[in-house]
Amino acid sequence: MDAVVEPKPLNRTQMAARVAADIPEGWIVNLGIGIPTLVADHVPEDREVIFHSENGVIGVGPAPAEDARDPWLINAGKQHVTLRTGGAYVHHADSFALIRGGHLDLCVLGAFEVAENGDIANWSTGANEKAPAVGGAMDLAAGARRLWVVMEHTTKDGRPRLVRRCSYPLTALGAVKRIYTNLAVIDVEPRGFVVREMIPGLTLEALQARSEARLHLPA
Amino acid sequence: MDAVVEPKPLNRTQMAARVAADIPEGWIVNLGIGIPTLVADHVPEDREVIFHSENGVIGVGPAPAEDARDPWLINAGKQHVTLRTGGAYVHHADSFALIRGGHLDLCVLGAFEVAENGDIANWSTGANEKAPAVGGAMDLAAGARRLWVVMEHTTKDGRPRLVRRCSYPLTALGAVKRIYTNLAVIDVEPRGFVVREMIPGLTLEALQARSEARLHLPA
Amino acid sequence: MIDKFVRGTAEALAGVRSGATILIGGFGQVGTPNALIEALSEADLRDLTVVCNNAGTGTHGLARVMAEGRVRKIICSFPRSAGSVVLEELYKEGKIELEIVPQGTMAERMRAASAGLPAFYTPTGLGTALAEGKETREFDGRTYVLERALRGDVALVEAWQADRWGNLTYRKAGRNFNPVMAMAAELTIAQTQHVAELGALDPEAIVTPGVFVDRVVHIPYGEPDLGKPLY
Amino acid sequence: MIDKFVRGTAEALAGVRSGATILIGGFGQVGTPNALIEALSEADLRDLTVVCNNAGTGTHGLARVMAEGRVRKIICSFPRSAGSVVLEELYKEGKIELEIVPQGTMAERMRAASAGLPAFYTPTGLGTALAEGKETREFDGRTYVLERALRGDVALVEAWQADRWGNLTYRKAGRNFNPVMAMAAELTIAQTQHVAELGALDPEAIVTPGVFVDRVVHIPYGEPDLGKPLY
Repeated sequence: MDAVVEPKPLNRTQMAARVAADIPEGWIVNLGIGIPTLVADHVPEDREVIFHSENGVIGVGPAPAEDARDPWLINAGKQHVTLRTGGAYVHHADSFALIRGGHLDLCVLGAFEVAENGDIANWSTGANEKAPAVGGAMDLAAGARRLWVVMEHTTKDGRPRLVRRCSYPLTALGAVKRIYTNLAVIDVEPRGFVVREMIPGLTLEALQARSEARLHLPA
Repeated sequence: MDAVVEPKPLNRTQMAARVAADIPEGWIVNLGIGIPTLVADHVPEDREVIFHSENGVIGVGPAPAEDARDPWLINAGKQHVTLRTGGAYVHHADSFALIRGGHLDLCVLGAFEVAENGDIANWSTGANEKAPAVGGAMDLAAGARRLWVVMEHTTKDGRPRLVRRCSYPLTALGAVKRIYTNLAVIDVEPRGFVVREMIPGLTLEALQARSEARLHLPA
Repeated sequence: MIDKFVRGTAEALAGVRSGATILIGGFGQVGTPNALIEALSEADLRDLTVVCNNAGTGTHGLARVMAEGRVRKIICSFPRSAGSVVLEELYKEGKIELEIVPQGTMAERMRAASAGLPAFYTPTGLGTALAEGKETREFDGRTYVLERALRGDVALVEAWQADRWGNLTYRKAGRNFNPVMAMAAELTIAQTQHVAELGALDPEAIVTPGVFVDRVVHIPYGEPDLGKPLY
Repeated sequence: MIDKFVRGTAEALAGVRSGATILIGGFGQVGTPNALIEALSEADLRDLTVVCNNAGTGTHGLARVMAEGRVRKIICSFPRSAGSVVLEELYKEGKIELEIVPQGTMAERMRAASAGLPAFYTPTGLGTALAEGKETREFDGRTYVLERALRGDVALVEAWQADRWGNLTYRKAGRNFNPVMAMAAELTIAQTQHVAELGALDPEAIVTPGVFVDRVVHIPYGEPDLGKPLY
């Protein structure tokens, strides 16, 4: 008889590692701020994945040692990075041509909400007290061949982020292809959210209870 | 009493030299095929004019000695050229961004006809027996800050090239600012053709007789 | 002899007028023409429209230009950051106009201007608040947003090397918006770390040909001050 | 390990299908991927649409591809030249479709495709036969022509150096359409004169980053054969 184990949600590192496991060699990948940025640390060095940063860095490498920082080399999150052997620099118009022109195999972003039709909201809470800021989020979401989202399954106060329709201002329409949460991996298909994978011990019912939109099982 | 001299039309070299005299240092200039190409030879070396060629050569220098040709370095007329110290290479989209974006101070083209409203016809005779070919003529005519035309004042059989309306297929509308012919220098102004200069011995009446559109004198 | 070098930032900015649209290069303090921006904050100018990816931090640079009351409108993609207090204050008080543009659309609008194209269609922003009121149109079954070219009266850029013709190279991520802006303004002014003899820059590796540059000022100011992450 | 090198031109063209749109780089024999074009003429393909500035001369290269009956349509700016007999014959006999595009519009249509922009407005061609039937529109008092993006299924380009990631440099006027086309196709195939170790190319001087290139074949064929002036 199996012991009943309390399902243990993934932490940020584990979520990043889970995403990394699905990225094959040779892909051109842009990673957003936050958990997405951690994904690069979990791609083994001998698996050549080319990371792109909006500010024109193609072939972003790992963070440098503190005493080896090059002040001229940062990523879109303004963090010090390195350039991998084989990397190159382009200007902003070419960098976004890369994004918009279908040259990006994958973009991984964080999000406030993803709707079952693939809509994503990740740039604004809609609150007006501060100047809004979008950066490259809309270009990435509309332009990448595949958009994956990595986020906690619910907000800190337990509200679901997998929703029927986004309540926050939209970043792009129908763009998300897959979601990695601390609880599950969910594809976004024409019929809606399809659960591909759950953490051990979690039931579909328990996952559904933490999601607003209906969850499907693979056909 | 002055001797009556028969007016002596400029030859191709003299026409090119006349155009060159009006090009100040620092201008970015594109020269079309034919007489326009000869213009560069008449700009003194110490007057730094930057010649641009559609195929992405910025800072075209004089033709090389026959034994010093670089097969990788040609101009838009497919002639061997050199690169002047300070020159640079760009790709075709940037090369035409330069043309269209208002970065070209001057383009000098040949033409079949120029109309008094500045229309130019220089790419097609309208005859259909051969595949038509336009090259960069339309981009240059529409894009350059100034378009000057250099051409014989009349066709070989004496038909005027300064016309009321072009009869050949158009290259661009209202684009020509000045015309250098073997007989005169003519500005294109809102009121039409304005004669700035004539070869010695030529009368306005004689020039008018060789032109279809009305010629004006400067105000 | 073409010589685009001027002797200082004041001479570099000569003739810039109130009401002008100023494109300012740089991304997160890297490739930012700091000396030209400081000079801008000291010039007697008003009602500027500034196009810049970020909107300044602390009380120096672009933040100072705004604090001096010289800016009527900011066009940018990411104004908000840890130290963007000046912008936040002015915005809250309604003293500055803010046009938020997706970063790629911002780059492309300037690229269109540089190429003489008045408008283009893009997928970015469709169905979002940033495309509200904008024309849309379907091509081959997908809907796109019409965006207009964004041309500057002036561009301020930061180069790594420059020669007297105004040929420019950049350093690593310092390239960013600089080559795009250099091509998209009536008057392009470059601040350069290093001066190169004419002919010393590899013609294959010049990123911004001098034909796009009007003035160059030599400011060997050293490394960019990254401060805190700003994004 | 990413290694985009293939062993020969046949392997380079594997999977190219009849009916495909093929972008071919080069301008006046310089920067022309001759070996790939020869392979194209020998491949069992039909109904190709070829986009290339010129339309071949003599009986080799693109002229041979056309002579073999593989091309349904040519999109180019300057098909006519001293030796363009194959094209002239096919055109006269109505056996090939010819779309003449102003050279800059041709470059820009591919650049738009490379950047994911479906259409743009341009001043070029307004009021001419080449804009007949095209939509026009006024912006700020000037009228422009609407032009559509031109995307290739395949691009054939010629590089000077390439590494295993597909990073490319070009040589002098050999650059021309190549970087634009490399970015504008689903499948980009480069023929390179020289092979560089990964990391040997200066990251500041790479013109086409490898992310835009799918396959590379090493063809140290020597200098371009200019022949007669072709324009």
